Amino acid sequence: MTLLEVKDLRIEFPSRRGTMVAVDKVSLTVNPGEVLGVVGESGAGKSTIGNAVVGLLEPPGRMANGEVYLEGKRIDNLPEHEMRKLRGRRIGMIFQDPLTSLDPLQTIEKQLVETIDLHLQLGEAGSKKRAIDMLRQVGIPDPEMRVKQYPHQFSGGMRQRVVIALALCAEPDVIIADEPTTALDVSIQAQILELIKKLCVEKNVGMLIITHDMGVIADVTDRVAVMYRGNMVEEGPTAKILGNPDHPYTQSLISAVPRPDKRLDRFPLVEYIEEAHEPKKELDIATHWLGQARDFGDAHKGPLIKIENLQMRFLSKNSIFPSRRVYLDAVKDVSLEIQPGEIFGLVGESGSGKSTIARLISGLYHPAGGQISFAGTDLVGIKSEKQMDHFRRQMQMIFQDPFSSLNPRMRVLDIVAEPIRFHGLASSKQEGNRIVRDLLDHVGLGEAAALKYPHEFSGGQRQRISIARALATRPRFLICDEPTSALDVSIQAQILNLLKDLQAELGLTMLFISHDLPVIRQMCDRVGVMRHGQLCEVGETEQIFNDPKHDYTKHLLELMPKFSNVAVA
Amino acid sequence: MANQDSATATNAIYRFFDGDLWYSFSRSPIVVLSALMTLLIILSATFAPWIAPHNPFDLAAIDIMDSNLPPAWNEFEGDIRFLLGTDDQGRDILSTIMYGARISLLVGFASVAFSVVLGVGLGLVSGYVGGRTDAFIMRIADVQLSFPAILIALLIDGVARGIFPRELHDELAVYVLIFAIGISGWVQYARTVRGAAMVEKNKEYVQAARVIGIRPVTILVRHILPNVTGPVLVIGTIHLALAIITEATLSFLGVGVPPTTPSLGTLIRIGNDYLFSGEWWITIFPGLALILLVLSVNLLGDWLRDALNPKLR
Amino acid sequence: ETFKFAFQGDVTSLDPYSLNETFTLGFQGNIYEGLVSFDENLQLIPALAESWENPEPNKWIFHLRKGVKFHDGADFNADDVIFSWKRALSKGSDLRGRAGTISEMTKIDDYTVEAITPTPSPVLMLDLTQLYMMDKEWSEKNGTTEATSASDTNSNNYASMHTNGTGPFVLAERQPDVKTHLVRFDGYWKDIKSNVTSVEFTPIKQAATRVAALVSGELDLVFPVPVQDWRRLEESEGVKPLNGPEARTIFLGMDQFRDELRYSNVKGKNPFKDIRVRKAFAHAINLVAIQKKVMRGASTPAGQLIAPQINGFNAEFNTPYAYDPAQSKALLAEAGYPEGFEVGMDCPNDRYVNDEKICQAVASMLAKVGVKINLNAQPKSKYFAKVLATNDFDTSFYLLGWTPGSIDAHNVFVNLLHSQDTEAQLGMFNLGNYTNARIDELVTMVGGETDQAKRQALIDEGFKIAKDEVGYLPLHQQPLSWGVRDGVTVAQRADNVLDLRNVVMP
Amino acid sequence: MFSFIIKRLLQSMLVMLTVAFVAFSLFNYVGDPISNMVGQDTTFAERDALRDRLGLNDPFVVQFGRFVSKAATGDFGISYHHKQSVSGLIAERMPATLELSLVSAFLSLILGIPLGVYTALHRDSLGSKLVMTLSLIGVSLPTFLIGILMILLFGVIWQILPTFGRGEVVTLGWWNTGLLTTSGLKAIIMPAITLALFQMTLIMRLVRAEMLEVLRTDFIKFAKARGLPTRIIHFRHALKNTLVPVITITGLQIGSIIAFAIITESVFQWPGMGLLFIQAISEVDIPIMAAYLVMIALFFVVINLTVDILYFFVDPRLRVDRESTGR
Ligand SMILES: Nc1ncnc2c1ncn2[C@@H]1O[C@H](COP(=O)(O)OP(=O)(O)OP(=O)(O)O)[C@@H](O)[C@H]1O
Ligand SMILES: Nc1ncnc2c1ncn2[C@@H]1O[C@H](COP(=O)(O)OP(=O)(O)OP(=O)(O)O)[C@@H](O)[C@H]1O
Ligand SMILES: [Mg+2]
Ligand SMILES: [Mg+2]
Repeated sequence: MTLLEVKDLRIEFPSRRGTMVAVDKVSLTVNPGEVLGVVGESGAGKSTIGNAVVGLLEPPGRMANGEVYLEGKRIDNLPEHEMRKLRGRRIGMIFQDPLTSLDPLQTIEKQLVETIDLHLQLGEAGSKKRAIDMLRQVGIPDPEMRVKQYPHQFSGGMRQRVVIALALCAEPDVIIADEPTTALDVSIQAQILELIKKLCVEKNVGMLIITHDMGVIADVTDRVAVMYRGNMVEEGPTAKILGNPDHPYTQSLISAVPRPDKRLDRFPLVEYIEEAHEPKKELDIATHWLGQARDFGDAHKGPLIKIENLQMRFLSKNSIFPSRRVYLDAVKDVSLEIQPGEIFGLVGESGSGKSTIARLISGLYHPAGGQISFAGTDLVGIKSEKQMDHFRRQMQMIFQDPFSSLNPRMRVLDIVAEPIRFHGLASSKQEGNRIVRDLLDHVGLGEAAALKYPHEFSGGQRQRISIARALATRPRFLICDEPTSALDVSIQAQILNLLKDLQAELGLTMLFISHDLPVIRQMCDRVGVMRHGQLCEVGETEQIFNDPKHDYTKHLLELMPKFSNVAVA
Repeated sequence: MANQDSATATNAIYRFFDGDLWYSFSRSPIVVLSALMTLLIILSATFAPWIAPHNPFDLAAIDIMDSNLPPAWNEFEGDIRFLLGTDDQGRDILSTIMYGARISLLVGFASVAFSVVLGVGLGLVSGYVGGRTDAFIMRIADVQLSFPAILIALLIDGVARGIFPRELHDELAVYVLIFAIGISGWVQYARTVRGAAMVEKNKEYVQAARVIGIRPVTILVRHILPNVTGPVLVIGTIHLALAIITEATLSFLGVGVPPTTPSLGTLIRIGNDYLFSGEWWITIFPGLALILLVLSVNLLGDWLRDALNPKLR
Repeated sequence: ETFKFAFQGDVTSLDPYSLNETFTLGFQGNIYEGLVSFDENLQLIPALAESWENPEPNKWIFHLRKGVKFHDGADFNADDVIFSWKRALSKGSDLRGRAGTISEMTKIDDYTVEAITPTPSPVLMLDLTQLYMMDKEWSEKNGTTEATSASDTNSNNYASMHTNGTGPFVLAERQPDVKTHLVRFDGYWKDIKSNVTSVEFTPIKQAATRVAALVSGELDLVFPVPVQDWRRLEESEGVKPLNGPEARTIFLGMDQFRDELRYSNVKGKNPFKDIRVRKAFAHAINLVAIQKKVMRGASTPAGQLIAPQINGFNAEFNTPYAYDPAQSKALLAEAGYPEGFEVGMDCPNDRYVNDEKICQAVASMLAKVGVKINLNAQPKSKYFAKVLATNDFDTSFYLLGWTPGSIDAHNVFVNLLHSQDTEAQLGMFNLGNYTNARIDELVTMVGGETDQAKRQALIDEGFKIAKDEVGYLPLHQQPLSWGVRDGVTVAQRADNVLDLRNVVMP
Repeated sequence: MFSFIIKRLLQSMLVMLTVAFVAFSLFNYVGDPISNMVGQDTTFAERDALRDRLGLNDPFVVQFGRFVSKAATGDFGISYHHKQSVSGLIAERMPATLELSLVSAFLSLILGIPLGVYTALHRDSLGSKLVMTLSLIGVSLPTFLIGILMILLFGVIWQILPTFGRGEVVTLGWWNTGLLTTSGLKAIIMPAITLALFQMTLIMRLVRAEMLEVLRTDFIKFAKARGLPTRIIHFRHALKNTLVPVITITGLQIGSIIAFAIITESVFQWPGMGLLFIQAISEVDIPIMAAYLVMIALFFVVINLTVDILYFFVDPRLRVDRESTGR
């Protein structure tokens, strides 16, 4: 008997300007012990399907058609209190946005214990034990200490693991995992995938996994469904879909996967374009707005960014007496240089301090020690906002979490236009708005996106809004914290190519943080590998990939999911 | 040029009526009703001199012999000239409500606006900047809190009387009231907004704005402010009633409008003296007017709060 | 029998010399007693002095009652009288004015004292009614030989919270502003008709609450009751209003000394200096309308500054000025104000019965003859701060009420009719400084004349002048307004004093 | 945390000094105490002598200095009106007011919070619309009117509750309480409800507004996905996330009811500090007003300190970790 079955699903988001059909005519089945992968275009409706199955569609979304069955029993029309009994216990759900899925005011322990105790009735002590155990299973170091902390004290990847632990802790029969490993480094990712596989085999759990990572698909799934614009275009055994896809969209998708084994000039683009859609116009940077007025008023020679002995620590246990306070050293003694026009890659363990370095450079955190200089000027010493402004304009950041970095009360138009207006980069309001629409178009959102609010977008779409906003200042230096983790490979290719073009034509400098090693290989000139707050290895990209020195680097490269193997096979 | 201006103007009007706010407004009958009610009260107050049946503020026109008449439908003493009856000085209740609402609305709205602007401003700065600035502003708030509106009004009135020439006192009375009520209310907003701003400033969208280089002031106004409007609207709309009533109390203490030009609140206060003696209409009708006003403003506030939040639409 | 009553405020202090105020002294009168006192009709009766004589105009001899005991059991004697008189003259005392009528006091024997007055004093006995006798030994023992005062910084004065009088009631418990509990004194020297054994007094500030407490049966007597609530009390089961004229006259005064009014649009001259304007005002005010509508028929329209209960009253002058707006307009036109003028008016709003409402009614009446009043109604503390000498009599037109504390017209002459004289402290409540040289002369004459007939003639002459010149605009005597439970008999004295000796419970 | 509190306490000294200072400058405007302290017959010379003895003719600085130096030793002088020590008077009145305000604060919280949650959860139900509307009627009528109407109804017409005062009071050490006697409990009902009405409406509306926002957040959705019972979701997760503004306002409101329950206290003749204070204003009793305001300042300082500390307990993101804050 099938474990989970979705029949002829149609989901609509009605609004006064018309009804948007997010999902149409989708049918899926998941059998016990089986992993079904869902891939597809960003915004195709993958998350929406997951939400619909557990009955938690965001209003005003509604199921216009279709049925959902769990072990043959129809569940989509169950009343709320019946449905509630299924959630968590029978169907475990991991939402796409781990950073906002945790209650900010409760410790991790509380949230785990209440779930475990509710479903498994283990009692206070038993639940606590299991909570710690779960955290260890998802690879959180030092879980006894960490369990007492609050979500904001965790790094992006760690929060994602907590969410996974929460979804798995009550031993559900079906797990729906929406991009569960986007923020994880390959070694943790491998560990999680291992855990999932084990659950499927040992406990006969069925799993629906939504991901953009073809490596993950190749690694864990039995069958794959491919989605495009709300429809399911193809479904079949993993080997068949990856090796010999029928649908042209799938074919182009597969061919766009970045290669881990060799560096190419540009990312291969997806050729499949629906007939109704106009062909993407190529962007000529030299004449485009993005390419104009790039005069930053200094003729600095030498490294653009120079970091020396950078240190950052967080208070993890407060006390009246300074001597009894416990600190967590997030960044320990890091030094690095980034040359103008260079793309510097930063990879490493989740929670190793990558985002913290990004925030330190952008001035969001004040370092506990060390120096950061930008074009020869020491940023740490700058006290006045005015002086800082000068550098801020030249420096931009794409945040790791696309969900919380957009002001929920502003329209996309205003979000993206803000830097343009603020820095006076457009001569008139009209022109500003035109530029915004153009930018939105280039990140693949279409001009219509301008009038919507962030919550109306899918994860990948929000990430693209963030990218458009970062580009809107025409920065000289761009910090990208997992810029494409939520994007499907075709959009990813399009955006990364745009960034590469900007680098090539205008000498855009970048700090590129990612867990996706193939992307790092394609994008970066040099790479730094981080672990436990320290930089353990720095070198030319090709040298790192071909001849890693440090053990940890070797370990990472080994664990890199090998999609190409399958594809080639 | 002018042409273009009018074009953008019509454009703006078009955009407003096409906008989400108008859409959600026009779809809720209750909200439309309360908007109409508020409008009706504001209009009848504004145009009172033209539409009220009597002029109760003209001392020569009122006659003490007409005092305490019950509403017109009372078969024994009702007088058709005075639809809702008269008060203890012979003023027509209906007209006094309309005239009195002018003062009450002015004082109510202006003083709430004043404390909202001051409180929200200081609260935002305090919560966002933190440290010494926060400590300083909040300690001023502590000082402020220790003085009830009554004392502040007495102080301000006294100072105003000291500074301004005698002739201006009567004209200034209303402004003194607005200032006094406004200044004694700001702390509530300041402290609430500060709390919210402290939470909000750590969110990533604010950090994103900081990275863009947006000035703190702009961040406060454009990013944090819209996200803390919820509690402000709640307190603000409720404070409207409070301000109108406080005005009545203060007028009694001799600061504010003279008794010959009673406001809505003052009329209720006057009528309060006559509750035992059976002249209920002096209190009940202005009371109802006040309830209606407060009710509709609060319903509007509720709606606006939800409408301003894109997620709740 | 327990008798429960409420008044709008509390006894300020239990120290009998700390405040010369009607209610405070009236309440203390149930615990303490003077040498003489008033009966229920305000007639002078002997109290701690059995009898007295006046051998010379300046000399009085008092024969004290024997066998009178203080509440602590001590005997009352001549030493206590002299001690009390001295204490009333001490620094913190507010009764120095009354005690000061006597310049010297000597003990003749244990039960006889002699008092010397600086001038012949027709009002001495009246002043003595509320100069209560304290026990010398008790006061010395408790260190309260001087009157309680707020400027006394060392600590609480014992006498403000404890009592030891000779009166029919003994203090049992006191919580200022909350409750004061009295019980009957067994050793009281006189038979009184009251059957009350225990008294609970509560101050209740809000009129509505006070009335509600009476109607709900929680209290036996409350005062004052708002005049408009009389009907309610009449209609309610088991309670009734009790009313009568008070000895207080409410009147309007006008600034007649400044060359230009402070609050007016008339510049360069003072319209109130013109008798035609004052007359016009007098004829514009409809006293009957105020009586009927504002006071609900409870007041008595007045034509002069003293009430019938006051020594020196002459009904002849008590006819109000006629209400005649036409004449009023004519007079204004004649005086050069055909269009009227504007003037600011000061009015208390928590001092007299319906004070603010009266002012509003007056303003509206004056508006009908063209005079625009800018009304400034304030609580008494601000009002008095503004209009009294401390602030340079800062008013142009005002409402004031006056009860002569001694129940004698002389008091009115001194305070209201004499022209302002800061040196001699005369006319200090003549806020508008109405001045007439003859009246100034009369004031001294009335003060020294002991022949009642001659004295009355002098008083009459003074009031006639004031009336003819329209020095003041008297409005009415305000009513006494009490509410009692059915079956409770009390005597409502015209000075608004509740004497518990006269209370009989059913 | 400790040093934070110490710092705040030091700051509060300044606050109280400022309050005293402002209070002193204010007294010139509230009226003249003398005319309330003497009978009408008192001559002007005597009035002036009294003013002199009270030090009211001294320059402002001298008066202020005298007040501060005495206050530092706990001596707030003698009330002009009551002729008793001010500190004693205030201490005597404190229990009545504290009991009244705590009972009404309790009432408003116990009603306001669940009603706020209810109206947020059932946004469009008839019941919640009714609650929302009725509660507004409570705030749009002046307190004095509500008080009188209640007295009329429960005291005069039905005669089930006392119309004034505190009823029977039991003394426990230096505290006197009305909460232990039947008459005391009956007496507190009406004033407490009158006072609580406004607070309740405010709290209810605040909770509702914040709840509506929180209920749409992702972590609530995730909590639902974990199958948590509605009660836990609403009260443990959602409600707690609404608390920051609610705590703020509740703190301020409790402060102001303690301090200025003036109107309720005078309508019900509740022998508390509000009554004392309003009387002090009308009698221009400067020593009481000065001491009182300084004490109120202390109250607010303490309340606001508590609120700020509560913030830290409620929201871990607000905890002081200076090390990690940005510029
Ligand atoms: N609350 C909403 N209101 C309106 N439209 C919405 C809402 N939520 C999602 N959508 C739309 O529904 C479509 C499908 O969204 P969904 O989140 O399912 O995409 P997805 O396949 O998960 O994409 P991604 O890989 O980027 O996460 C998107 O085009 C999005 O714009
Ligand atoms: N505000 C904070 N308070 C306390 N600890 C924090 C805070 N922010 C981050 N940390 C800790 O600092 C360490 C580094 O976090 P950081 O976010 O830089 O990791 P990361 O390398 O970006 O990881 P990921 O790839 O998972 O996003 C983590 O252990 C995290 O728990
Ligand atoms: Mg998605
Ligand atoms: Mg990170």
